[in-house]
Amino acid sequence: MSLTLLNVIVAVVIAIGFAALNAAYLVWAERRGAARIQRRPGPNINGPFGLLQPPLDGIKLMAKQLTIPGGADKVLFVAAPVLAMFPAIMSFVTIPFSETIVAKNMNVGVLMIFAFASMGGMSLVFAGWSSRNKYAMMSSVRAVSQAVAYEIPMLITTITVVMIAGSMDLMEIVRQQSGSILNWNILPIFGTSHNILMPMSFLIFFTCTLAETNRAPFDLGEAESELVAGFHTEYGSMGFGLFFMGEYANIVIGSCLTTILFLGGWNAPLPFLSFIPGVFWFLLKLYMLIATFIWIRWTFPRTTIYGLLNLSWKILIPLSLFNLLFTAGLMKVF
Amino acid sequence: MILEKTKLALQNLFPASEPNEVPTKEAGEEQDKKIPEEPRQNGVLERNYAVHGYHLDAQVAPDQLLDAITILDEAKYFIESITGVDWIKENQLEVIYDFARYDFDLCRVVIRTRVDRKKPVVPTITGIYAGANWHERETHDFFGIKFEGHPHLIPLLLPEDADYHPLLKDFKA
Amino acid sequence: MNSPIELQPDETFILNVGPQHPATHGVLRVKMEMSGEYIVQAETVIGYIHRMHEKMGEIKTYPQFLMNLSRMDYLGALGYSHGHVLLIEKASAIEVPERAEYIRAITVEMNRIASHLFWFGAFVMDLGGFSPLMYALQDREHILDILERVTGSRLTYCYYRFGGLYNDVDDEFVSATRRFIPRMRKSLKKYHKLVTGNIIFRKRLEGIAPLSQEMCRKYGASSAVARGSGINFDVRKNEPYSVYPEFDFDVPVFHECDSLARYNVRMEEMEQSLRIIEQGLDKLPDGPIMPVKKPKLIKPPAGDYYQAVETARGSFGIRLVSDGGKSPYRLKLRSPTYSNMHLFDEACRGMLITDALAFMGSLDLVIPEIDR
Amino acid sequence: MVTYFSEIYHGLISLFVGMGITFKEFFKPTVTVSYPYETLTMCDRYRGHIELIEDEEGKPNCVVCGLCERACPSNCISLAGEKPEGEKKKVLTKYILDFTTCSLCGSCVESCNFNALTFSKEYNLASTRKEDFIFDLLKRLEDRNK
Repeated sequence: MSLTLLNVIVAVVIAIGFAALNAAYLVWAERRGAARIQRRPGPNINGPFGLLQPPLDGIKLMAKQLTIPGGADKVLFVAAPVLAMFPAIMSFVTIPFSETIVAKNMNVGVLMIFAFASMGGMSLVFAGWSSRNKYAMMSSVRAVSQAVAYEIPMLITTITVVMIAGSMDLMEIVRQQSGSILNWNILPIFGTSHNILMPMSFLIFFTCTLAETNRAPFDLGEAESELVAGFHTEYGSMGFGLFFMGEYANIVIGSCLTTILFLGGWNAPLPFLSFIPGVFWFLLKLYMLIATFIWIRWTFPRTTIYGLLNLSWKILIPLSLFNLLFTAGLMKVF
Repeated sequence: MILEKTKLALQNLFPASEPNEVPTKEAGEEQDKKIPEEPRQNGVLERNYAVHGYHLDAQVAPDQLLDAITILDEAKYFIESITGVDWIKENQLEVIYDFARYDFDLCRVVIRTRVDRKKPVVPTITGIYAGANWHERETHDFFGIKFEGHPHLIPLLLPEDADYHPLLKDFKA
Repeated sequence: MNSPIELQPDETFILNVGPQHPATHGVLRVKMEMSGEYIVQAETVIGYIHRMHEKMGEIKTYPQFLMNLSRMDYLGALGYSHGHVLLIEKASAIEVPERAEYIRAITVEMNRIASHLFWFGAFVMDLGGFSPLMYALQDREHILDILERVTGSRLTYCYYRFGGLYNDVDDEFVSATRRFIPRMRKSLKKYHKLVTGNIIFRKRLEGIAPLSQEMCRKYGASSAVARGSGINFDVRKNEPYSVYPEFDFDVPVFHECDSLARYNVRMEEMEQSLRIIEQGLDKLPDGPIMPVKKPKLIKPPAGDYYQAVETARGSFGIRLVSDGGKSPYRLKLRSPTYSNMHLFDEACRGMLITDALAFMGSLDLVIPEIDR
Repeated sequence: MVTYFSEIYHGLISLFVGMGITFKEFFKPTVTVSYPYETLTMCDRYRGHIELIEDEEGKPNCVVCGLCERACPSNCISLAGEKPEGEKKKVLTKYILDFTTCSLCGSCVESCNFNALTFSKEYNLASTRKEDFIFDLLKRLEDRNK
């Protein structure tokens, strides 16, 4: 019993470390990537390739004073950034990086991740509400409608996958996709699903992940050309840093989930490549997805709030509902 | 031609002075030079476009202003700008309204009106051209000319507590 | 728990956009009365960087005022200088050599492209896309390099003189400009693919902020604001000046009246400017760049003079009231964005703040030019 | 219904086209100059602050006619000279440029008939003190000749 407890504690610590490290270095990767796209060098002064930039930024942020605006709700104002980071880290606990590397597998892993993901929206509302700033307030109102609008198609699409797998256990979902690339859920016909609409579900899920993590082109929460900096307008110092890290941690979670649900998790794309450890494949897929996130951010302009809601309610939700019915029908037939 | 039409319409504002204006129009260059020396009579002049850059030059009394602007509005002119000139020697302030056209019927019209320097009040034209709002506020900033009936005559370019008018010739910084 | 935002009894609140807001491109402030995300009323407050150029015009002599014009609009400075020199040359009857006029036209058009490129980048950045700004700046750098070799500065050129130019262009300028034209055409294709065709971009602009022709007329709008509303008005065509009648170019007019139309007008204008530059280089005559009898003391005869030119931002007018002295009696600068920005208060009523700021971007604002 | 789907289709295509462009740009070389580490040479006509031109003996060409002072729109030039005994020409004793108000228009250089002024190519000018920008051009000339 005590051994299991120790196991869990160590795993949680590793999860936190992984999340924090990722969050810090994804900032670096994003800045380098954006710079390459725009034909600049990006951060390259501190350390080789600018690799010391994130820790130095962290030190700088920590050294700054945390100002709380007059008339702000102090408890919520301080709680909001912590709340932004916390659910993302907790979600790592149940994510299987390979057959063996998993902190605590649960048979309702999907449910747990979505439960924590919904909490992320709360932090934005708290931050916006407590800042006593009109821009922040408007941003948090947007964040709520955005979260509501995008959780629905995301969940419906996930239900489709769960239906095919017949389990909410993340490991079970991955195991069913083992074999080769042909068995991955993203592919039509061949995959375990035999469903021609699977690429579409992948796109829907990916779009929703973008929106859920408040990434461009759906970063309406912070829309800097309209709302200055949105919900974190009044945050400086590490409060801002935590929001920043929380955003990247959420991206990692979103990409992990996409990898597990659609890209076969730790499975090698071709059977003869399976001598390479599963964790390598998992991280490869994960970082390719994250690179896509960055790539998209530096390509597109931002949508508007009504454009975003239209996309969700008029396109994504009908399509995902149709997808769900279609899959259910297929499973009944075959 | 719009030029003739506008000129006729504007001349109708000055029934008596019309005969006097005909020679000035033909005289052209030499007449222009005299203008600063002797106060000009209200009336419509046709200017040499190649030299002055505009076609019609109408000086009206402040109470005729709205009629003149209405004529231009009906003829679909657009407002270029409003500005003032301080004629300190004659103890007068001049307000200049520039109008031009969007179509290819080239015609630039200048409407001027002169008011006493001590009591500079002209009617606002914001009722006719909404875009005159900022131009009038700017002219009020710089010259202290009051536009009667202006909805929001507070400093625009100058600080909100400015009580000086920098473009007046007797302004000392 | 205290309430962070106190709503007015009628449930509207005042939102202060600016003077330090990322979307206002400088120190412009818009007081907006908001109902949720909708604008009930807006009042634009300008004048934060007012420098009283008109008073400076009265104090300085004519040649001393030359460099002020490029401080008005730092993105399209040459167009404004062009208006100024044309006016003084007209008033004091100075003949300008043909070569000088051609070089002026070429450099003004280059400057127009540079200005539009910056607008393009900043506009897309207003809509949240950052990379197009960097691509646009790369192309703009090329223009600035070419102009720097000729004029000696990159932004506030003081290049035109009464009667001609500060110094002549060389063959290197001609060949560099010729190399630039195909490069720019290629870049424009890239921009159209990357931005114009983008569905997010189109959705944000289509049908947003319609401006009627009547409204444009009442406010005296010009440039793309008027041309995007179906008004075929370009001073270069309507009131030809300099050597523009010699060039074969079109004035792009779009009838949709929305923000996308204004965007399209400017993108198309860059192509047309390239055409003008190409023709100008072909026709560039040899000869002096200053008149043989260099005008020493500029003293225009007493009178009232007006000159309008089409700058990158619209119809720029400059009025000179001369008393025959060494410096102007009165110099009035009619800046185009002043009129274009004035529209905003009325046009943005009932708009979402998102759309209103996109609309503001489509007006192509340069604040020093409004404030003068 | 058809427009609904065609819009989704074309919208998606346009997004992928845009991503294709940024993908291509990703592999192109950088175009920026990392400024403090590498610098560009200024072009011949670059207009920096003004500098006095010297003759063969290292003395300034200036004859203290004061044209530059008068041409300057912002009154940032002040100069003084004296006529030593037995000499025909005036000799420059003081040439102060107040760079804080200079707008780099070049009127002074243009007005000079004696080839005494030129533009420097210096652009690395930054300081936290205003006094650092009041240049004594005569002293600069002497320093240059050392």
